[in-house]
Amino acid sequence: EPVPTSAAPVDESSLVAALPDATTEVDEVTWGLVEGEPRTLDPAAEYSFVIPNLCESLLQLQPDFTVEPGLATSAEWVDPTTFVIDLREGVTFWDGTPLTPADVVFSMERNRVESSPWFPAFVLVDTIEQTGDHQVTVSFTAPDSTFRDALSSAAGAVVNAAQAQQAGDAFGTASGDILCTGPYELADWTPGTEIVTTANADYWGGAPLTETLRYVFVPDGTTLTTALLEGEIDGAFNVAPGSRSVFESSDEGRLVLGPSTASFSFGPTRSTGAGANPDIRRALSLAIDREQYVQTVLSGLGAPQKTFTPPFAWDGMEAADQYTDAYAALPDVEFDLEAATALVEESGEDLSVPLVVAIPAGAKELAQTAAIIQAAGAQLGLTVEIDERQPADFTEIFFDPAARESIDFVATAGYLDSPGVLGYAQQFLLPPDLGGFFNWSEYSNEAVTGELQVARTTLDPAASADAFIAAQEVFAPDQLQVTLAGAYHLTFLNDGLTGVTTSVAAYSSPWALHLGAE
Amino acid sequence: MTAPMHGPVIAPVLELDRLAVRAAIDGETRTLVHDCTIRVAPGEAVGLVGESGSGKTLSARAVAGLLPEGFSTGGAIRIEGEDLAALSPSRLRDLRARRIGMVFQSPRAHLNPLRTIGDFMTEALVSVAGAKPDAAAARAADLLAEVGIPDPARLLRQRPGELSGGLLQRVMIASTLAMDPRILLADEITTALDVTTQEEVMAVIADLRRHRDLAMLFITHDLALAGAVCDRVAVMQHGRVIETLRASTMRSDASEPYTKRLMAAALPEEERGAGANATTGPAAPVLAVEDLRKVFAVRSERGFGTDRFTAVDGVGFELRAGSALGIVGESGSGKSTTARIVCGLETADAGTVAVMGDDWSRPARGAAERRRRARVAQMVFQDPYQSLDRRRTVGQTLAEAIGVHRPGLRRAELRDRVEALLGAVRLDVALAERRPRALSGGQLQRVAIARALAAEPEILVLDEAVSALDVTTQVEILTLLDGIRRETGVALLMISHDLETVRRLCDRVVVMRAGVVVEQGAIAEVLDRPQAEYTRTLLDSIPREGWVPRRRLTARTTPLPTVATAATRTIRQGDLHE
Amino acid sequence: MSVAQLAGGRVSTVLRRAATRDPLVVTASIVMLGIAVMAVFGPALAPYDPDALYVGPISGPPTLAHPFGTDDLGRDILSRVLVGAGPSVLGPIVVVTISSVLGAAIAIGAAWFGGAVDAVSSRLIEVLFAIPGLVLAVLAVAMFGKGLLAPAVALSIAYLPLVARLIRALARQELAKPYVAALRVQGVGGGAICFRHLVPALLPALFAQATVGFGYAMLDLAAISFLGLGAQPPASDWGVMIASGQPALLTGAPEQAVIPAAFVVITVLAVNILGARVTAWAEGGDR
Amino acid sequence: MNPRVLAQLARQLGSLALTLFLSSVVIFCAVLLTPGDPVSAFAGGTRPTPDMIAAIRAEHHLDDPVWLQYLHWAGGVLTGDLGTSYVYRTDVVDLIAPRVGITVLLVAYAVVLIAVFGVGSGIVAATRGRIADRAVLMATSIGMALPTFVVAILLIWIFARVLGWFPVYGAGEGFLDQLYHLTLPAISLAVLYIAYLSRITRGAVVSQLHSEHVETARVRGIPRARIFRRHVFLNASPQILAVSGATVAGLFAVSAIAEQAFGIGGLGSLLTEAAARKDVPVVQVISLLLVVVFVVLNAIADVAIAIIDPDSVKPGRTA
Ligand SMILES: Nc1ncnc2c1ncn2[C@@H]1O[C@H](COP(=O)(O)OP(=O)(O)OP(=O)(O)O)[C@@H](O)[C@H]1O
Ligand SMILES: Nc1ncnc2c1ncn2[C@@H]1O[C@H](COP(=O)(O)OP(=O)(O)OP(=O)(O)O)[C@@H](O)[C@H]1O
Ligand SMILES: [Mg+2]
Ligand SMILES: [Mg+2]
Repeated sequence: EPVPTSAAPVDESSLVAALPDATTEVDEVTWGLVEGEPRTLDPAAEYSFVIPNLCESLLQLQPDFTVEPGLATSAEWVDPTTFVIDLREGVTFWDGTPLTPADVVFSMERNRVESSPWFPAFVLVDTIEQTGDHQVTVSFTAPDSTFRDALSSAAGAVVNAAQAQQAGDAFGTASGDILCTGPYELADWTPGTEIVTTANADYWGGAPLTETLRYVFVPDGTTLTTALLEGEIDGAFNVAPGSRSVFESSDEGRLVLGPSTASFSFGPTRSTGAGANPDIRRALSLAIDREQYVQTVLSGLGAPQKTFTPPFAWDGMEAADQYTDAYAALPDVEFDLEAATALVEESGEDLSVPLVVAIPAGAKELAQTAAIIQAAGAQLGLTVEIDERQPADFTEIFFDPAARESIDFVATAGYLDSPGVLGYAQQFLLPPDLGGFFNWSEYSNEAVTGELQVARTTLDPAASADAFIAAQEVFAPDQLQVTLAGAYHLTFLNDGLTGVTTSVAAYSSPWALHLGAE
Repeated sequence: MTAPMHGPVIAPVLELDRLAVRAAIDGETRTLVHDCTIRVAPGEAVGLVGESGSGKTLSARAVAGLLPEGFSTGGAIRIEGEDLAALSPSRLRDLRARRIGMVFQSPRAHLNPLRTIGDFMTEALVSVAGAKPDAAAARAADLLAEVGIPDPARLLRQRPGELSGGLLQRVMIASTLAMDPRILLADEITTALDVTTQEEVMAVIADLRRHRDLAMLFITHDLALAGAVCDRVAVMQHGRVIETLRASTMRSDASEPYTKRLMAAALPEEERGAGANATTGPAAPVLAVEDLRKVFAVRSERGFGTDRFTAVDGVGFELRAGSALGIVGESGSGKSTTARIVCGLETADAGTVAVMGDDWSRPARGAAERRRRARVAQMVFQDPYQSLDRRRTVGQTLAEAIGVHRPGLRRAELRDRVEALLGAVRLDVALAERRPRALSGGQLQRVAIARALAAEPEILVLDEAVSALDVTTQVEILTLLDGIRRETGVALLMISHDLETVRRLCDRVVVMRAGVVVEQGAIAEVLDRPQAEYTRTLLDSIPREGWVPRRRLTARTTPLPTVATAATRTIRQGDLHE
Repeated sequence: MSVAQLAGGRVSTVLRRAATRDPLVVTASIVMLGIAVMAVFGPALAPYDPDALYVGPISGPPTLAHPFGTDDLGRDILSRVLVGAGPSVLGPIVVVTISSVLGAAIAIGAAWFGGAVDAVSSRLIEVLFAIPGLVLAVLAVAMFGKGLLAPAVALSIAYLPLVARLIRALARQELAKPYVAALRVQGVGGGAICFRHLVPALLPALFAQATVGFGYAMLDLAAISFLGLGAQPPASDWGVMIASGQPALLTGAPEQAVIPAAFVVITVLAVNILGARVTAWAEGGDR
Repeated sequence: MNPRVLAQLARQLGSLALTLFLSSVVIFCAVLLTPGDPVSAFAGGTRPTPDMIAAIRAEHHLDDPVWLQYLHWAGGVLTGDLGTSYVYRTDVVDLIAPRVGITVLLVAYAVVLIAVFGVGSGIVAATRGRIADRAVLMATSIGMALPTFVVAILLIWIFARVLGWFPVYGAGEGFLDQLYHLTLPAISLAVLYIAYLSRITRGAVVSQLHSEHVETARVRGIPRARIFRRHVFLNASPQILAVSGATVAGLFAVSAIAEQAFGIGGLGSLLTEAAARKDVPVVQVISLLLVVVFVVLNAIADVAIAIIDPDSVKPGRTA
């Protein structure tokens, strides 16, 4: 049955990674955070769109996902296990104290604990030492091809050591303070209401044109939409794709589509049950029409994606062409109900046991995704139940095995915050002790493990890419994540404003550095 | 009263000329008052009597403009010759405000509980007559003094909730005087009061009429009272005034059969206690009460904590088999409490209740014991409607009462027994199918008595069992009870505040006041040769032929102020014009 | 009008009389009947599978094929509303049943035994009364997770004091009436007084309170679903439908939220109208 | 002051303290019964190491016996230490304090609307004849069936899509701007209660209009307006006051919905958010706060009633 498509198709080449730099100052810009109020601004604890404007990383991620110098003027491998970082001179924290190698060492050490979300980037690190007035040297137990690019994410963010130690547990929270070097400084945080940041006049890269950048928390997508349409809020990322039509017809501002690494997918949560069976996953994948999915869930603001590693992740990398070719060689995602039904029959699974898909409460796109999975399952004779969990309970899925026991799949929207192809592969495919933190189905393939290890420890981009591609050929058909679609990075911005990073790089780079009036 | 003061040709203060009152209820119009013709001359008091529901209240309310929504009147109402129907609304309101004073049965409900007496007294003076607040307050105090209230200044600051019913009724009366009305409409103003207070209030009214030349339309159930305080008495039945009689000679003048029946019921001819003959032969006491005491915890006047209130204190009496004992006394004297202790509805704090040798001082424990006692003592309550479960038919109620004592009865036997009981209280068997709502007060009380008889008890406790009924029905029930006593030999414990009732039925009487027995003995002894001062007061307060209400409690010491009555003022104005 | 009259084949006359006498109540009864039919036969009446995607266009407007339009996943809103009637009505019924039964039991116990039992249960009720229903429901969700059950149980507890207060007062009033004393004096046992006389006397008021409670429970449960704490998608519960249809208000497809909201409002309205009548009847019966 | 009123005040205070104590126990226990480990909530978003777990347990007295935990908590609340948010890791006071103002303003605004339109329409229904009565009855029937969130989304729809007279997002800055911003939320909050209070007012006024003391005033020729003010409305006010305590307290709870719908960072939205994030200390404190509001408002209403009508606390039979 043909489904009328309401949303116009998007030409991928028209995606905008950044708006032209602003030329005129503005007093104040109000930015909406649909993710809600951050729990903390500590870059080592959580990520939010507030942090990258406050606490810079050693390398600066560009809107097109290339990596440029940041706080470090250079950060290079001097030998296969030694990585030297030369710091920019004359950089000061907001309070005027100069940035020192000690601060960098301190900041990086903070990520070397297992509880840090950036721990995976540091697993191969042996020591981090100050080796000069403006130099820090990191030595490794093995070469790490992902490390340099990772430093452009919050993994490479630098905070003031003395202040952080002094603040202790309260560091980064509304009652504690934070001290960084970024283009904006934290002025005020009223919990529940707003975070106010002001332009850092002494920023090494030149002060931003926006005097005050105020963040407000609007966890409800519809509320955010109205606020943006009314002009009560000047801009926001990740606005609801479902509101595309009203955004596009707004005379208050414009919807900017940017390239992204974001994707919607679902994957198994335990080693038993039908979810752990690749045949079932393949069958579900075959039973979901991706074009229709993009239309329904993303209002056309995205595109089908063949595997969990999104193409934009390697767009700025040296071996980009190799990856692109390999991606092109992957089979297209198909919609084939007959094949799917056959797969389910072959799988030998007990179809009477319902499959449970967990989604976070309040996420409209994921609720729709779950309904689509459910409908697909129904067509295959699979009963799919939806388990919508409050944010706290949903987060637990990722850290507490007990929380995963009653579910088969978890549907998520994920993104990669810095260039690199290994992120998902390592986490989903390797044994847990090698970094496979989300390998809950206990996927284990010697060849894949071997190639991925090689890819990580080979500093030569081309060789590393070869290894990854070899592994990808093996693991892609197993659909450890059934990737449903890649989504564009959506930014809505008031008409008078410009200079914002509008690609997914906004998660890691000071995206408001050039923000101001047109 | 005296003849009109101002010449022979004077318009009546109030004239109801073939007054009809119609009500539009649920779309249909019913005529509730058909033909009420009453004339009240200046200074004259006319009593309005008649059975319940005959339209007395509606007639008075029609005059005051207080008919409910949807009611309309026919005929004419004239006040001092002015036909109310012809007046503009504002003129009408003014006329009513200035010429009529109305006093109701329940003064407590008719006073705003949230405002002080002072507010109430001065409100009309200030807002209608335009008096200055200070002057109004002074006048209010004067008026209160006039109705015999001892400390008017203090009373003005109090609220209705702090005052007794008698005081409130006097306040009501005083307040109506504020505008110098020509006529007082009094609707059963003493029904809720006990006899001594009733006498007080009537004495106040008599004084006022004397001093102010005030006319009065006096609605009451009590024929004796009407006869004693009014000049003429109008008798109403089924919405019609059927005859109007001179009060002094009404017994002989009555011509209508209904009036005669009413007189016979309400004005007993020196008839001695019906139970007097039962005093012969001392039978064994079925019930002996000794030194009974009951203390209630009540929330204290100050608002904090509780006070102890002794409701019954050292009460003792005996009830002999087959005899009838009356307990009389003013309201709150502890009569009901005593009865409730006897029936196990309340626990005595001290003293003993012995029934046929058993100790009943504590309420029965367990269902079996309760049933056993139920076969000995039964009770009939004041409000017949409230004492029946309104959801059950008469038959069901009686069947349940029978079933308690004879669980195994077959249905046919049960029906026979129900019919027998109905017969015993002289009710039609057909009534067994009805629910309480569909019965009259007298019928309901018969059902309650039948229910009590179901257990074939030795003792029947009657707590004000006839007070709520109208006089004719009262007599019927009392006669019925006397008959039952004779037939079944059940002993009656009869509680009442009405000495006449007790005199009709009982052979012995206990007089109570404030929880204490002041006097007891044979009916003839106590009622004809009272020893206690209190008993004497009680007896004197009962309206009867030739009775003149007297002030007993708060005799006025200062002379009454000379008041300008509407009449005298009219004359003075007349003088000026001349 | 009596049942006999109705049975006597004069149903139409009686109905016509009722309709002219009290058209509002008759309308409300018809609405309630309709809702009841939907609640029971909704799944059978639904023209489409309520969970089937793309039976129509995404966020399609009302058409002949889809009188209420289609939602953001191309599902038929009419079918979802029909199927949603069951769970939407079940929740309030659960709340009203639990709160009425428990509340009445506690209240009657308190009134019957008095003293310490009364003091303790009254205090308990006071405490429960002090915690707003919505808060209790949110607490319950925080404790036991989302879904209809936790909030329904929480609301039952939250409404319990309302029932208990009313019934306790009425039970005390009833117990103070002379007919109860008369029954005692007759030797009728406590159980018989309680179940043959007291409980029937309280039933009309309890029923009246239940209708009021039903309306409130419906609103509260829908609100909880709206907050994302109640019934979960894909349940076609009306509250969930309103919540998930809300974004479409902005994109010009108001029917997705407005239609289920209208059903909630109409149901509550009908229940309230009937409730008012039942209450009047219950109070009238006291006289 | 009347000693009875004082006594009422004292009784209120005693019962208030007891209710607060008991409900604090209930609230405390409710959250204890929550399945799942508070530690993981506290460490939410990160993988806690055993050391961290131990530290968290020690810091929050999680290993103490329950009653001791309660005492810690209650003691803290009494001394102004409301605990630490699991999620924000800041003092709960700092989370709550900045939000109280806006919620209070929102509720106050709604209360004004309710008082004006609820009481006003109730009086109109009771006094302005059958047609007015019917109309108000009709309106209030619908009002009583309109849940806050439905009103909210309808208002947003109408004002965001069609009219645009009032903002539909946020709380605004500065008093007037805040009032402007809170207009729609306050309306959505008030509608149901306006209907409810209108019913109560109508009932109370009608019963007073038909009361005997008003008849007395009428026979005495007191002007209508004066009768209404001094005898009808004054006497009806205790009945209206009696429900107002619970009504206003209810508004505080329901404000969660209005706040969520209109994107206002108040107490209610914090409560829902905290419940979703299992932020136990925050949920506890806000619940307790709402109970305090309820109990205090009810006590105030009772005392107000006692002042208007000292006889409502008449000495007499106890129990
Ligand atoms: N508001 C009313 N609506 C309908 N009928 C009424 C109303 N008020 C009185 N009646 C009826 O009008 C008739 C006369 O009533 P009214 O109150 O005048 O009697 P009454 O003589 O004062 O009786 P009682 O001695 O019991 O006071 C009665 O049948 C009564 O039922
Ligand atoms: N349960 C109770 N608690 C407190 N006080 C009570 C209680 N029952 C009765 N009283 C008080 O005890 C006193 C005696 O009451 P009781 O009912 O025995 O008087 P009574 O003589 O029957 O009066 P009435 O003629 O008015 O019926 C009254 O002042 C009454 O207020
Ligand atoms: Mg009368
Ligand atoms: Mg008595």
